[in-house]
Amino acid sequence: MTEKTFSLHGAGDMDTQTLEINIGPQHPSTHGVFRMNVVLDGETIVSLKPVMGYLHRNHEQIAENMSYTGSMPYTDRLDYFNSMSNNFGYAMAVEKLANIEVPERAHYIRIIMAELTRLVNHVSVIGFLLNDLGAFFTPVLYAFREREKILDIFEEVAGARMMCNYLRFGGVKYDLSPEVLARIAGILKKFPKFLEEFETLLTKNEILCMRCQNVGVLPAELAVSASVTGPMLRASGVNYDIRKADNYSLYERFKFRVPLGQKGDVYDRYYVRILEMRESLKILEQAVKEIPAGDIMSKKMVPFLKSPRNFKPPVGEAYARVEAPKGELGYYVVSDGTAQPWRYHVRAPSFINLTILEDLCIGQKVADAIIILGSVDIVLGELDR
Amino acid sequence: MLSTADLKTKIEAAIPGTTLKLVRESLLLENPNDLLKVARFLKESDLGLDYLSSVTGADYLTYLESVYHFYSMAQKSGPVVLRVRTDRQNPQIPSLTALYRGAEFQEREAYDMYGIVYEGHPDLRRVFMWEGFEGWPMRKDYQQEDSETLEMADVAWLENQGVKVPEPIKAKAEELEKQGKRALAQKPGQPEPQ
Amino acid sequence: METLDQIFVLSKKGILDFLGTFLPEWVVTLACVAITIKAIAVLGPVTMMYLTLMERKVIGRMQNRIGPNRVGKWGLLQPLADGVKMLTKEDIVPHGADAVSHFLAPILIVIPSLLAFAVIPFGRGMTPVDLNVGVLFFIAVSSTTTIAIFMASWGSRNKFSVLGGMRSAAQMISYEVPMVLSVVPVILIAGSLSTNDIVLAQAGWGGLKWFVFTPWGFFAFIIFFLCGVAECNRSPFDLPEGESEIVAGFHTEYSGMKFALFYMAEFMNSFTVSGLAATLFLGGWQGPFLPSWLWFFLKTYALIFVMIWFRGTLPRIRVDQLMGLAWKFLMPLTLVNILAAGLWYFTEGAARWLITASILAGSFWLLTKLNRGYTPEKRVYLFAE
Amino acid sequence: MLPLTLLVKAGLYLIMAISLLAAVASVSLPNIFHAALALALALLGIAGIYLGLQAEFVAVVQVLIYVGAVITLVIFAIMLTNRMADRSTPAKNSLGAACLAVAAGLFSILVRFIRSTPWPETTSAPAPGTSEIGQALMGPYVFAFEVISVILIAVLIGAMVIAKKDNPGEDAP
Amino acid sequence: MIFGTGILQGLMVTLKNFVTSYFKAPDEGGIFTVEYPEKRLPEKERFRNFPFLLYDKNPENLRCVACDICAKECPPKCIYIVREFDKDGKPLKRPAVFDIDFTVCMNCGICEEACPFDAIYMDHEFEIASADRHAKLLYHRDDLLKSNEYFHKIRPTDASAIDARRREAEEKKKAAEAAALAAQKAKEAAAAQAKPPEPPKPAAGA
Repeated sequence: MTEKTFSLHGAGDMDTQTLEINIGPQHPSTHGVFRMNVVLDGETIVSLKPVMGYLHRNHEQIAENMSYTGSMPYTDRLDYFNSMSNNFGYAMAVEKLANIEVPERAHYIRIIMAELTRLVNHVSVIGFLLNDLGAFFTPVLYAFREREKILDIFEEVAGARMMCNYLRFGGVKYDLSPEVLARIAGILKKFPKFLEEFETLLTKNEILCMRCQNVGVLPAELAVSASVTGPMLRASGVNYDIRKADNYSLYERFKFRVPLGQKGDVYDRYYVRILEMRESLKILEQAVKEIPAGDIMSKKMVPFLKSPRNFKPPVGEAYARVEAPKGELGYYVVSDGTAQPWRYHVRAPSFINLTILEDLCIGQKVADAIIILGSVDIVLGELDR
Repeated sequence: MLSTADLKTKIEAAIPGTTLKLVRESLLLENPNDLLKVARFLKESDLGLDYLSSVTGADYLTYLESVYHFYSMAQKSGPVVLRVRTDRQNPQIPSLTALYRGAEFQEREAYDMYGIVYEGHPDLRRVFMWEGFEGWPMRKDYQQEDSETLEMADVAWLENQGVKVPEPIKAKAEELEKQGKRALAQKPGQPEPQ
Repeated sequence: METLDQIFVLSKKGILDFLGTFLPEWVVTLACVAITIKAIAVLGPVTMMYLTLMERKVIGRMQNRIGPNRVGKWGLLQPLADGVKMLTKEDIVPHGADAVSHFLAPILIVIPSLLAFAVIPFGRGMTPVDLNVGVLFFIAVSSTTTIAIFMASWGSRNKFSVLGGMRSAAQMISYEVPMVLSVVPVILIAGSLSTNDIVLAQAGWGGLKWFVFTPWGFFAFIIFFLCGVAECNRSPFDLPEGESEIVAGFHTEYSGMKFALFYMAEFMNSFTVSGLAATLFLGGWQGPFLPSWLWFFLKTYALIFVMIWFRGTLPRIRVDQLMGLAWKFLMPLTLVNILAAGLWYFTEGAARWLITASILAGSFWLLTKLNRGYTPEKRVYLFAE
Repeated sequence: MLPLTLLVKAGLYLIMAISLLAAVASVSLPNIFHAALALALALLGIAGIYLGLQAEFVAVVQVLIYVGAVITLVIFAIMLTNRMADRSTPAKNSLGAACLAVAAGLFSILVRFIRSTPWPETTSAPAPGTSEIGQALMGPYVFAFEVISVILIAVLIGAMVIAKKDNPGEDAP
Repeated sequence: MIFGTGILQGLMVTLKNFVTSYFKAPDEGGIFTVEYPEKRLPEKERFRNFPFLLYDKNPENLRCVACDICAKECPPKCIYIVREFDKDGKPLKRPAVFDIDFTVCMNCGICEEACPFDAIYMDHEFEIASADRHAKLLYHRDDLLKSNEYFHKIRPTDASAIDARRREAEEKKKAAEAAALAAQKAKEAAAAQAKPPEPPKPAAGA
């Protein structure tokens, strides 16, 4: 800011001190241990430096000393909100590496599970965004009421609510029994009614609109050049959804649309997530209706279920990516023929979407920085790896 | 989508003097210095690779490598994989942050984990490890410090914090100091490092 | 019915007569004052305790959960448990804190909220102190809390509390002006500042001729209630202690009984503001059948339910929007309201309703048009295939 | 009833003593924040004195105006330019003796005036209530009332002009 | 749209939930929380918590043969097995020491998958909190042992499927042994006819 002093015959500019505060690791709304070193002038933010690494477990080093299946449970702990899509990405990377064929029913089950996690993630993100805005826990608890039903399905299918460890290279561990499919269909029938109630509570709420509109605007070119992906990118109007771009697994069989915002502010990111939930419901209905019978594990990989250590993919490298609810989740696996990967790298959407956090927050108020961070939707397990 | 072979010829035609090598359907750039030129060409040419999905460091014992995955959001076209190699002593690779803002954090992570210095990076600092951390954790020859046995530096630090360090531990620290060895943790299954 | 209505007044007179038999005259008058003070000293903290329970139960039910029900039958002993916990909690004073103001702040914040009880008419003939400047006394007393909040935020030597202190000062000052001005029409029509006379002025139609049923009364009630919510730092305006932004604002560094005092002050403030709002606009203890004090408590607890309801639903407003709302929206609306009340005073019959209603509706519409920035924008979302 | 009036008088003297002490403290306290608080206490003491004389309206207005607004703005100023409040500014300055002399002189003049003016012994009519004050403001003193309001508007606008930052683009709150 | 209506609609939603929470079923807006210690949600069969060792009938003949596959496969390496040797040093097919450190185990279920002898399965028991972090949560062989009936109780379908498979394998093995025995006798009978005076070969190893 140009320091032009406005002197009323010597009164001089009223210079107030800038205040440097740490919205630090222990802070009610940083979604985990994440610090922002913020310099304030009054209430407006002058500079904001994110500080990360508090939850760094060196997941990639662990994977390099582990068998391929051994690091599958560790991928659950990357973005602990949607463990199924983390497994999905890792399984696809190793299947591409060892070119393993996955039977159709397994593809359908994987897509059903991935879309269910998308519902869980988007609902919780909106709940927590409202929590940062100050609504005292009510939206979060409405969101968690729906999340509980879906987590019960995961528990019934995979054995654990959040740490599912359900996918294996070449298919899935257990099959979906007809009752489970019926229960999923039941949830899909009730979800739209819940979304209506959620929207009447929030979308036209004047305070939410006041707080979220034109705050943290992300222009489209900056989004593309900062390799931002996921709902945050689509809220800025860039039409890029990896389910449509790569057509991985069997996504081209399902008819669904990709919602795009226009302004790319916090309100658009909030509303694009609600529209995406509606599209996921469409995919789920089609998938649950058309799921074919058949086995759930490719013949080649069944023996390796019993002894994961002697699964040795051929030498080579593979990079597979999945449209995780937070953005593009990519796995880069290099194998040197032994039972342990030579190099294992996770392209974490939360980590890369944060690059432009400072650009979004400069000039905004402290309260806006918190909700911008909430709308970017980061999870520290994936960010720090 | 062009196959990697004719992509190689296309780039070499467009930018004279760069030599590319085909490595398992990815392009290895011989000389790291003209990475910026190639990347600019990839971005502005009709290929339209405007989206740098991921930058990954890797350690292949004799050299360090930085792997770039380019995609095109406009044409929704598949990955173009570019690799650049540097030696392990002082790894130098030009930074792509000027062209692709998204590379900023990923290059910092590669620097933090492998020690690859990216020239031209706005603020190349460690992103996960704390400032005072020495060594590059993801390198294959990285030896982890054993947290149980204290070294002389730790004993000294504890003392001036007013902590009374028990005798046996201090003796072990001095003995380690005399032998000039670092207290290293054994990797599971590996013999005691000499 | 009469005795039930006057049960408290008669019991007090009974005690005084009994004391009068063997005590000198001047001691009896002192005793009379002492009894009233004791009544308030018991009423204040007990309402605070059971308001905390009511809030947790009501918000719990709004979020489809039960709320505290472990301590006592329906959680009735929960406030006692909280009280004991607060007393036994260690009282930490930060190292660099300014001992004097850190210690005095909680005391100075409770005194005004207790003083405010003196002016509120709990029932027919049950106004503790019938000052003829009652309403003005209430406003003067509630304006002194700003200094206590300054002392709290300045004394605890913590950046977040300084921010909280600044915000609360700005909020208190800008919400006091519309609050005072929204009371002016009531005084203008009732003709006196004393709270008891105001309640008597609403005595028509068998105790149902409340001011809120007049157009200017309705607008004044809404504005007074909103400013009251802002004065006690409650939900949509709880910026001074915005948990998600500045940790806990000015009472970040307080723990144990000092924190409980802040908590008590907030709840007693909300009781007195609701009480005064009920007195000024909902006809205080006027009401057809039930005894007068029961009417007063019903109306006050209804208004407190609305405050809790706000807390359960609405997100928080940002600082500059808070200021904008006060100065650019509520302030002009109150001025127009005074004009409308004046016209109401001098006109008769249908013309009276027509003129005032049209002026107020017109000004409301005009003000929303002027404050274009705060009204929600229409948003269009594209769907890509 | 004698003890009651005695009690009230004792209370009044106590309030006067406290406000006097607070006034002295507000001048001599090193920490400027404490000085402001002492000033608030002194003004509250004056409101107490008004109450003692049954002038409720004036007491309440005193609390509302001075303690509610003036002291808050003084503290606001201290908070904003917080460099001042950090260092406890040295209360002592070299002109101690001269100030004492001037103060003593003023005090003696005041005492002489107090003693010479014929105070009415007992005030027959009770202190004027709110309605009388209202009538007076709108009746004979309406001109003074209007002039004051014009001055206040001028002061308000002046303050905003000075406080406005140099970037007119941003709509300052 | 008048300025305040969005907020009013939101308030109506919470009020509706406040009212319905008194008389509606958990699904349509009633109380969906369960008061845990007294009332509990029905347990899902495939729910997996910490592993346990299986034994048939009495704790002596447990199925684990100390083959150490699960210890190698376990990602966080929380299983420690030492084989048992009888008096004269011959290794037995039984673990003398079988420790699982519950503070390290992340109940991922890979040991259950990898075990070729159906000896280790994931339990449903999750109320095992204890004050002492180190000793108490390091479970030794005897604390881990649970009977097959318990396994049937917590995971009926899996348990019966596994038992069926084991019984089949049992019959197949017995049939195979019977066949081998028969083949053995037939070969001896044939050999006996061909060279009657030759003494019978020593019996093949068991």
